[in-house]
Amino acid sequence: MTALAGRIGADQAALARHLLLQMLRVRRLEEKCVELYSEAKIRGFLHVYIGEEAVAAGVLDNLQGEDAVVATYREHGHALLRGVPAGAILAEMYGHVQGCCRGRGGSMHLFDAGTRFFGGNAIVAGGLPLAVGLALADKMAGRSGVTVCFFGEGAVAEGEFHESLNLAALWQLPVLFCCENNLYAMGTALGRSESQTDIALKAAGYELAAWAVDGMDVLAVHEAARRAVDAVRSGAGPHFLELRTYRFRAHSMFDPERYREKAEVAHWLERDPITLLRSALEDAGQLTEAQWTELQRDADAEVAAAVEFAEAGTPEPVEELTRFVYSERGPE
Amino acid sequence: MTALAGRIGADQAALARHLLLQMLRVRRLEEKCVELYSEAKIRGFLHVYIGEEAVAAGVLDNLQGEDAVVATYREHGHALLRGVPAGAILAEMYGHVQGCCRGRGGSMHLFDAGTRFFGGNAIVAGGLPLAVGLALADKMAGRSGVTVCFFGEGAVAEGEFHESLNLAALWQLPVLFCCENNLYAMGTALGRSESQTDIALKAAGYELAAWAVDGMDVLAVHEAARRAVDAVRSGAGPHFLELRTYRFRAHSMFDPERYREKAEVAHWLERDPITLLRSALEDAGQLTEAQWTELQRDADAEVAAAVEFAEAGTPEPVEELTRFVYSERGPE
Amino acid sequence: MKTTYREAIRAGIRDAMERDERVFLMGEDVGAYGGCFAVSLGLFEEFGPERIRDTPLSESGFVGAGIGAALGGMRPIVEIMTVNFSLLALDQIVNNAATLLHMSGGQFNVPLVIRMTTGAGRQLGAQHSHSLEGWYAHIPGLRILAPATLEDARGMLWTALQDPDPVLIFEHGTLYNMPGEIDDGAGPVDIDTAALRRTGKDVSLITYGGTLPAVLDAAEQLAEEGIDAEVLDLRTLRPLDDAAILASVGHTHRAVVVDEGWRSGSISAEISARITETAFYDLDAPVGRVCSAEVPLPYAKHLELAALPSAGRIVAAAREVTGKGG
Amino acid sequence: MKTTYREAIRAGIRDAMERDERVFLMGEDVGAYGGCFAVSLGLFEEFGPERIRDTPLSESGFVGAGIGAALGGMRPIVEIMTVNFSLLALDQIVNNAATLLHMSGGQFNVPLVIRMTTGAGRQLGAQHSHSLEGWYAHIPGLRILAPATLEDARGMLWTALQDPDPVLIFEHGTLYNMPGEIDDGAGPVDIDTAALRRTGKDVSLITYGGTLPAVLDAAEQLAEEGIDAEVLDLRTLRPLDDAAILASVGHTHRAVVVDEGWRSGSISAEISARITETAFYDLDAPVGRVCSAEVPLPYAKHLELAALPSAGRIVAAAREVTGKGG
Ligand SMILES: Cc1ncc(C[n+]2csc(CCOP(=O)(O)OP(=O)(O)O)c2C)c(N)n1
Ligand SMILES: Cc1ncc(C[n+]2csc(CCOP(=O)(O)OP(=O)(O)O)c2C)c(N)n1
Ligand SMILES: [Mg+2]
Ligand SMILES: [Mg+2]
Repeated sequence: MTALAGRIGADQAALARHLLLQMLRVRRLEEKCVELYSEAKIRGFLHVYIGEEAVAAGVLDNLQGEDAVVATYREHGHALLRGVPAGAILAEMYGHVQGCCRGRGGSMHLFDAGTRFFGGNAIVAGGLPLAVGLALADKMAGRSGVTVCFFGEGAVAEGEFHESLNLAALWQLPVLFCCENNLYAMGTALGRSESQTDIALKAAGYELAAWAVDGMDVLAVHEAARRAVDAVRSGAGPHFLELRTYRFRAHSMFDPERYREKAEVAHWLERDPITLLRSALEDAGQLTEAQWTELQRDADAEVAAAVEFAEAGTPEPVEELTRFVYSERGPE
Repeated sequence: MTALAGRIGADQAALARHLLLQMLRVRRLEEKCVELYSEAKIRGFLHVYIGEEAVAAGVLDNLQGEDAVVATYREHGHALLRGVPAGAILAEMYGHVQGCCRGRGGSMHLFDAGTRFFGGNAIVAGGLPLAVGLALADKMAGRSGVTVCFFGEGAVAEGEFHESLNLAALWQLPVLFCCENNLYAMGTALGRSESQTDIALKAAGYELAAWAVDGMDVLAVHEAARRAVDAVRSGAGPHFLELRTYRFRAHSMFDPERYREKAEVAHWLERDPITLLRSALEDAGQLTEAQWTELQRDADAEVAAAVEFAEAGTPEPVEELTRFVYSERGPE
Repeated sequence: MKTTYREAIRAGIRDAMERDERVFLMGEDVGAYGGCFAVSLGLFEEFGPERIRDTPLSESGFVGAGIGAALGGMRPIVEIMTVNFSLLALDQIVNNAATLLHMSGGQFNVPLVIRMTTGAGRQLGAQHSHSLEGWYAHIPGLRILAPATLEDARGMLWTALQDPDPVLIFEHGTLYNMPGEIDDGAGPVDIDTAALRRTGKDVSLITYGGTLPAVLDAAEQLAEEGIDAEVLDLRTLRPLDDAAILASVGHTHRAVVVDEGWRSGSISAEISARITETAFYDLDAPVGRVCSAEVPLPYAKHLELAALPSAGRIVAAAREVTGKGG
Repeated sequence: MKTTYREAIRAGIRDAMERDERVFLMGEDVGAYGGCFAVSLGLFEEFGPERIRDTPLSESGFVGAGIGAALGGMRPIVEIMTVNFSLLALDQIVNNAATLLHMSGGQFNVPLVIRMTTGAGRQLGAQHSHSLEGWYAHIPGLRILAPATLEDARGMLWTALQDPDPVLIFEHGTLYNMPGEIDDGAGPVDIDTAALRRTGKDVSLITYGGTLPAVLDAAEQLAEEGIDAEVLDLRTLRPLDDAAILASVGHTHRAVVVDEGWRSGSISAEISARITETAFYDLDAPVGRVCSAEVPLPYAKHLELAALPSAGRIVAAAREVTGKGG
């Protein structure tokens, strides 16, 4: 029995099952993406989130509509859990006009104004300054929104990480930095890219509250994120979460994974956040076989419908190529 | 009697007088620069080092010929104490071909291959990556040189600071970072630009040895730098010194100094590194009136000769404008 | 009313701050110091540190924050001290500000204005003397402005702030002290068209920003020689006002383009290419160009002057394309 | 011997590493990962982690470190994964690499080679599809190379490493898989001249790098229509080989310049302007340009294809300047 199981009381069971479903939705969608990539339905670069689902699920569940999210090129799961329909996400990767960005963004550039989902940024660390600015706007306008910014531990070495944390802390902005520490930036292990491998400690050096959390334990992530989001919203300044996780798949569809041992991957697979939570719920008597089947069915059904939606999509007329370089002005 | 005086034993007196002279040489040169600027002999941007002399004097005295120095636009003193002749420095600011860069660099861009003085960089923090690379070259070539990199505390907020410290620490490079913390970046006080105002602490976060030193006490600087340079040279990896100092003059010749109180300047003037050391030496009975007069005479004479040299200089023929864009290749 | 280019910009900023509370100014030393070139002098006292916001030295960070703030509904004016330092923020400008609208399929526009000083002529050496506005004009998604007059210095900002997309305004460092008269009620100006600063029939001198004074000088000298030059101030470098360029060249049949960028790949090349593409058979001579010498700008005054476009070189180029004078 | 563009570059790197122990390769994932586009695959095992040096994600830092290492006597090859990320290192490239020699009055040259992938065509979207080599060619102090053939992919590197000044090599992402035969003894090639890839008398098609294949295709199609096109591969974008350009246009009297940059301010503009300036009276038609549409590159395949130069568009442009065919 895992440490998790012990913590799942009856009052937490509903939340836990909800989070289990969220993770499953992401997992199934990502598995489908990989399949569709092999079928050449999806092109370009594709980075999946399999193994890391507890992070997005645990964090995003704490947000409200007024909040904003900034993510990276590994953001399908974040988009989905923020509320972007799976169909719009897949259609985007098909390059169809029904996609959430009309097919102009693709896998790495999902955006959605309705849910304040600000991408989908394919420049490592490029999203951090944006998040700082979004938070600045909230603060200056006197709104209580929280901006959550996801990025990998590889981004920590970039200058923009440094400049952004400093600005956020200096100006006490309502932003929550979520570092998805999956130990590798493409093929570069953390210890080969950071002189200081304790990311939370590093972040704390900017004088903001920073905690490291087990990113495979969705309840732990949820709890930490809840506290952090509440604190940020209440004006306590920026917070930082280092979420210790692992990607089970290759960096992208082009990665032969020469840089890590199979044994290491196997070790982490034992900490699959979905399996962990499922077993814990079962051990705690809070997940029946029927419930589990239903969760799976829901997730599968959603993905199947999304594929159908994407398949039925259409390309944007090529005459529209030069739209959206500048804003279109309506009739005055 | 100052804390300094107590530390000046007979064995240290010669060193102390030597450092006093070094500081005086810089002070006199800088005062002359200001004068020449008012006379419009020097143009462009001019940043003087008056008040901060103990830093360059204390650090550079520990270097050897094989070592390398990288500085900023406030670098006349560093160039001088590294061994660039005062005449070549002034001629450079006159825009004369006898200048150390043939008049192409000016005040902000002094360079000298002979003394491995690598500038003179007018992009804040732009010199740090260069210093890292120079140190990398030494390390890869198996040489024992140390690269010393000077920069202001304003540079600490820049991404290049972050990237450079990480690289240096990660690769254990023989570089000594010297942060000249004079509390202001132009008009921006440290506390208004850094969420973490303890610079040495911040640097230590990169897992390198970092100490804060009284930058007005040239003996303290000298001692800290000696230890740091020795450690770096012996292979102990990068070191970092935060040198707490103050600039007595405006940021540049265009700065009306709206951002700081006269009282604050007055307070720091009491800690003039030259006065401090002179009094200490006198109190310790190690500096006679005659000796002091001689030091001043030497410094004045050097500056006077430099002015003469610069005045006698000549502009480079305008036909040579496009030289040095690419290297000139000798006959094969 | 008497004013200077610097004061005109300041007045433009003040107007914008008063008109729209979403507007704020952010950059290094815009506040307590009074602006590195004193453009924002006094505004800190007037509007306070929230809206005249000093930033740490972190160009990429605060430009990116400006983009984010624009996305978040503000109308930021971000000042980068000089174009030279903007290179540190280029990723944010090119990869975010210029692309977000397109990548998001039209969902997220970035109503941001970035102001910066550009140009040489003050003996600041190779790292402080770039003229890169023409280079920036290569990037789709950006609008590039270069005010050369007091009216434009004052009036372009508000129009730029109304633009839903990112606008970069380049202020030439040698213009700040330019004095002159401006109408008391001078206000917003259009930013879509080029402006004829002088009409003429023999040759079109096409320029913008910091080189306009030298071009007007040259036109005077040419007039004395009997060459009647028309002077077109582009004002906006992206998008270019093709119609105005072609209209001028259409009646002069000869053109010299003047800009302070390095010649190879300068905006003058683009203008020359466009004129040739569309008006080839109208041209009586190849389009001339007067640009900066292709060197990192040297400190020494005589070398710097020799590197930059001057009235003398413009006159010579005009003589050459007209085949007259000398 | 059979090879590919990718393998040819790798062979060039290996040659250089073996010939000169001051040479090393540094960049993100060049080592343990095998290179993001597998260019350096196997070299880590062969030369070890010191000389095939993985860096953290910090483009400005490690490019600057490359400059410093070059100043310190090494001969670094710095790989930036793609040109898109080079924007983060632009300050180091423009303000240090390109200027140190000049600012120091000739004392400090920077013998650095920077390699990066450029270009679109792989549905990578707006942040991963720039073609900025023509833009970089604006900067004095840099030399810009764009190998389009296996021989150049293999041979340019060593010559670049012999250059005392900074050289940027742009490898087009769509070329890596290009197969072909290369001479077993293929070695260093000159980097001073453009190369005629096909001779012809009716029109000069001028291009480089990633668009060379489309241009050669177009030339074939044109031949079928009776238009005899000459194809000039520029190879080096700075400095341009003016003599070769003018020689070609001098006998064809018509030219189309093709490059993948956005049209406004592209290197095609510079080439067009130069041709017009020097060969105006030799030209039988205005110089044509085929460039990318002025949009951040979209992900969707059909839109991306529509944005890029293609054999079809090149053929159309050639027909137009020759007034033939169609
Ligand atoms: C500035 C920049 N440099 C390089 C890349 C290429 N790249 C894409 S993802 C990646 C690794 C990033 O690792 P990390 O931040 O840990 O995120 P993860 O992929 O592990 O989620 C790299 C090097 C990029 N996109 N942006
Ligand atoms: C990247 C960059 N941004 C802005 C400037 C303009 N500038 C020149 S000096 C300076 C202040 C730097 O302060 P600090 O690093 O503390 O050095 P100090 O002048 O105090 O010695 C600024 C903002 C610059 N030169 N480079
Ligand atoms: Mg990672
Ligand atoms: Mg300072």
